[in-house]
Amino acid sequence: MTLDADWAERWIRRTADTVAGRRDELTELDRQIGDGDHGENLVRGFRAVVAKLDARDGQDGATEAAGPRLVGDVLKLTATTLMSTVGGASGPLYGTAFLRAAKVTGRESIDTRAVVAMLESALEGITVRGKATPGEKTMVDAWTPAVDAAAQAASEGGDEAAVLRAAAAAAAAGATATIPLVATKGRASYLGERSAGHEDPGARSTALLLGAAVEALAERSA
Amino acid sequence: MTLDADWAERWIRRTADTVAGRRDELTELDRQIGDGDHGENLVRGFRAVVAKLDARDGQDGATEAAGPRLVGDVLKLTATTLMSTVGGASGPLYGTAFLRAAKVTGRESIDTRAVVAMLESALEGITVRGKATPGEKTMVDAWTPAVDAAAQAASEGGDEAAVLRAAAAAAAAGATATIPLVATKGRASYLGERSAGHEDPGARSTALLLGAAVEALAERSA
Amino acid sequence: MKKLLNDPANAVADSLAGFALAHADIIQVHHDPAYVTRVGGATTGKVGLVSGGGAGHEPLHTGFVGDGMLDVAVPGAVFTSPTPDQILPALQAADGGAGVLAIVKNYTGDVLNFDLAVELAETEGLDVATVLVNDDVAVEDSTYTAGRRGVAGTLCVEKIAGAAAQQGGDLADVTGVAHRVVDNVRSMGVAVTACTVPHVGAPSFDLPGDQLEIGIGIHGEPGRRRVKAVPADEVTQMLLDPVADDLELSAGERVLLFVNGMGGTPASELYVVYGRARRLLEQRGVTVARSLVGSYVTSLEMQGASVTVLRLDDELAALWDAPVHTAALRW
Amino acid sequence: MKKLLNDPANAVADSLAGFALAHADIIQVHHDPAYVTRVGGATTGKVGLVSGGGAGHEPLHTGFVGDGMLDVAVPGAVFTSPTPDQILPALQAADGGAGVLAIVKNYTGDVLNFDLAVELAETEGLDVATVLVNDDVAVEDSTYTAGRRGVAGTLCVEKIAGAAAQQGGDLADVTGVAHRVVDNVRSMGVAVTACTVPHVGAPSFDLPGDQLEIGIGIHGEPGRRRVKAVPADEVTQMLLDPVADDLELSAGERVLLFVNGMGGTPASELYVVYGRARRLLEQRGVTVARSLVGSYVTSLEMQGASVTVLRLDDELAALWDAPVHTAALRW
Ligand SMILES: Nc1ncnc2c1ncn2[C@@H]1O[C@H](COP(=O)(O)OP(=O)(O)O)[C@@H](O)[C@H]1O
Ligand SMILES: Nc1ncnc2c1ncn2[C@@H]1O[C@H](COP(=O)(O)OP(=O)(O)O)[C@@H](O)[C@H]1O
Ligand SMILES: [Mg+2]
Ligand SMILES: [Mg+2]
Ligand SMILES: [Mg+2]
Ligand SMILES: [Mg+2]
Repeated sequence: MTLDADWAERWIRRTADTVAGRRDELTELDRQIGDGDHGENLVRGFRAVVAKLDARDGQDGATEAAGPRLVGDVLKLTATTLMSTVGGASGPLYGTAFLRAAKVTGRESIDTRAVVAMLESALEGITVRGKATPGEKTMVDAWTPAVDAAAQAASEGGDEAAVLRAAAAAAAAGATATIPLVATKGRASYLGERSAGHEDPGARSTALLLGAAVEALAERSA
Repeated sequence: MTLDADWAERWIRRTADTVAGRRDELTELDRQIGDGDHGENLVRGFRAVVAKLDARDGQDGATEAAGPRLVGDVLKLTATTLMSTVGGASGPLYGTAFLRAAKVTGRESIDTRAVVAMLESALEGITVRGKATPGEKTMVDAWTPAVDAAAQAASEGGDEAAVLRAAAAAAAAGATATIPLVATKGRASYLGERSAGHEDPGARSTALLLGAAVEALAERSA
Repeated sequence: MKKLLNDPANAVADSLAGFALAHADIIQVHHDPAYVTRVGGATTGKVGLVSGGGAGHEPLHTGFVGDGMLDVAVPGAVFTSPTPDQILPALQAADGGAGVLAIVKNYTGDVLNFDLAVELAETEGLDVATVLVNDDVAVEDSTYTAGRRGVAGTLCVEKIAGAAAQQGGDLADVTGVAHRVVDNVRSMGVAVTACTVPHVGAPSFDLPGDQLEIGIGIHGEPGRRRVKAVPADEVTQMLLDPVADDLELSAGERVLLFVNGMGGTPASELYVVYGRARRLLEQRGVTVARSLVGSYVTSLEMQGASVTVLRLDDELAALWDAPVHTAALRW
Repeated sequence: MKKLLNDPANAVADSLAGFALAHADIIQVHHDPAYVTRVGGATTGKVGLVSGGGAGHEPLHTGFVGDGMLDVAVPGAVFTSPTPDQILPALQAADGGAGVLAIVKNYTGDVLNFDLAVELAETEGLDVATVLVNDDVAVEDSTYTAGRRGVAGTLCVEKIAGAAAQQGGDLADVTGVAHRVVDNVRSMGVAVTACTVPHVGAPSFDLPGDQLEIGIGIHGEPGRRRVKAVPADEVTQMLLDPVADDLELSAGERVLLFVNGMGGTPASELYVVYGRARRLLEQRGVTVARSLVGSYVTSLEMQGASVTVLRLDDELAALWDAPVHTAALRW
């Protein structure tokens, strides 16, 4: 159960599958308090990442001798591809999150401490770009508890799996907890009070993303 | 039971009331096979005629000595007002019908023969303008049997009331008989076969118009 | 029915009042009876151009009054032709001493009311010619109908005859050019949704959610047939083929391609239709030398489009290119 | 969902392809990444103007590329801002050596993507200024929101800054004028019906048959509040008053009044709104010195309208009047 580049790749591919499967749900959330494109945006973006991974894997096969693959390489490819294909608010936000995450994971495999650092950096990237603080009904409300829970699990001696599971569970809870909030950032903020009573689409997709990271642990590479 | 100018005026006022009351029905027929304005067109037109009659009656009161009023005067006023306020196909058609009818009724009161001549002239005016023949699913399919029935009733010695009643009944039957027809004149003709199964709005309004002529007989002037 | 209107009975008058204020540099609105003239009125020595018809097709005709196009437009009630007592003063207002051309869409109502008005105008010594526009190929057999309807091709007649008049053609010239446009222009339309006439309050026809109405006119009247909704490329072919066939277009010819929105269609969709129609014409070896894409001849808020093709020669192309300065068409 | 589209995933590409063919005399479309430039590209020595944003607002922005307005427009997916790797080459394509002004509507997505692209462009030595358009007064308190949205007022910024650039202003001048327009333009809109994003297939919000949505943006997002449908005069007042109040218009001032259709609104209704808005301004003693009425900044087929008021001074009025030659705006 090593968190290596293969895991990272499985994570991203799983995320692509998940957002494709949950596209309509994300769309519907965004339709309620946004403009209804969040599902389509992420499907388009992660499909493009998978295409790039496929192309790169093909190349890799041809150039096996190229040396060890780094976790950070997978995340960087994800970052730049999301940035250039998603658009909207979530493109630069997820793009920056993965870019920052890539910076602290330029290794063959990552340990619990690096997992926590990765999540922290991702959140930092999102807040640097989007300037949202917790409670504004954005993806930050899923990432923040995820980072806290991961740090807590790591400090309690949990392994990589435990840390990721804690993060994913906290992100899911954080997403649900956005329901009563009144948005003050992003498109949903235009609704004022009427944004309350709906889950934030970006918080939900964050929960899906971190859930996929856990699932990718169990899976074996093909 | 004389068919004098007062009767003619009651006829036109009753028609105005009837088309106002049946507006939605005429509109719906025209919506099915036309453009949905027949009810509104006639309401607008006859309302304008009533306004002119009101204005004239006011004047009449002031100039009682002006001499006897002619049936044809009422019909001519109706003709020119419909022509200038209805628009669409039915405006010039009803306008011309009343104009021709006015030409043969320039008298203080009209007898059965004059009633038949009035209806014949009206039909003639409609066919001269619109060039429709019977069976083309137009108002001609109500006017034609009305004229025939009126002539028949007159030849059988019927009085004015009998002649008008025969005309109105035949017009109503003629209107119903347009239902299975395929239109080849007017807007409904664009529908081709799809025009079958719907009553022609102009035929229906013709039946209402002649029905009002009968009702005006019974009524006393105010 | 929800619309940005006040009393439906005043819909046309309210709209004309706003139109008058917004375009006071180009047009003047005459009320009671209602007609729209160019600012400054008739041009002495120029053939006057008048068109009209039911309201609800805006910008047709009122939006086409101005230099290089119409002198006067006469709007009736919504989808109802104007009356002779509106049309007569409109014809008079257009007369600059060189006669007047009346451009009439071929509907029984329009024809009858214009005929009456033209008769009256002639009695008063006006020289009036009439051209009937009947470009709609959806109405196939005129033996069994009131004849082909006038639809979006009307814009082409008004623009080109307008240019001919502006350039000093006499009444016979201008009428001849107008007839030549009529002879060479064909259209066909599709409705994606019906429209609702304000005073009716219900959609003009019932179109189930998965159906398209092919061969519609511009008065919210139903079309010739219904088809299950298909992609734009297929719909466009259903419109373009009958138009091109009826025109008997052959390889090497040059045309104007006009894709018209019915009032509620996003511009983005019109360009999808345009792209496909153009490829279909090119497949026939026909060159699209001029283009127009936009909602110009509409049916209130109806969603849908029509495809119009005008066969061009050098003269018609030059007249199309001539300057025009109206509220809705300007170059 | 019925639309005149093919595969919804290709809606923007198909539409751009048709747009390219229809307006080959004015614009060129670059595919992969998608952006639209003026024929002939950047003008040496002229400040380049770039704008962009989600598609579905046509003719904004692509229809405003041409002489006197934008040099380059960058359309994203429907209602989704373009990505930095589209915006970067767009900025580069607009550069004629005098720097580039990016006109960005204030939405988180647009701001973030443009910011990224501008950072990259600056790294490559390009001189880029940005102006954020935020004219929508429906978003009242920017402490509790992402700030006011950019809506129809964007057209005013693009037209006037475009004229300033065309007349040879340097980057500071053009940016200054753009900021001045932003400071003096306000808008507010109403939806009569929602719109349907092609890849979503369901209306962007649920609006019961007798309700209006007041204070909508242009992305099919719901507005601030719902009201029972009322006559156009009342609706117009609900839009005009907040706009005029926010601008603190006082008697004697001159303004541009722009009534914009949301895509599916008949022109006739826009003029009803225009007429009322104008009377309301005149009641405040404000002179409507310039007018624009039409569907220019749209939300697909949404029915509804917005009212935009721009406070004018002599310079802004003259820049508004300066010639413009684009697919959608021309004088
Ligand atoms: N300033 C911000 N900071 C963090 N997250 C944000 C911010 N603005 C928006 N988001 C997130 O982005 C999500 C919407 O993404 P998406 O729908 O793809 O983009 P857009 O809002 O441009 O349509 C929101 O649900 C929210 O979680
Ligand atoms: N050529 C014609 N001859 C006789 N009647 C006609 C003719 N064309 C139309 N009509 C009649 O006119 C009626 C429609 O009138 P109306 O709806 O008021 O005008 P429009 O068809 O212009 O909307 C039809 O129902 C038909 O009876
Ligand atoms: Mg969104
Ligand atoms: Mg009718
Ligand atoms: Mg009619
Ligand atoms: Mg979006």
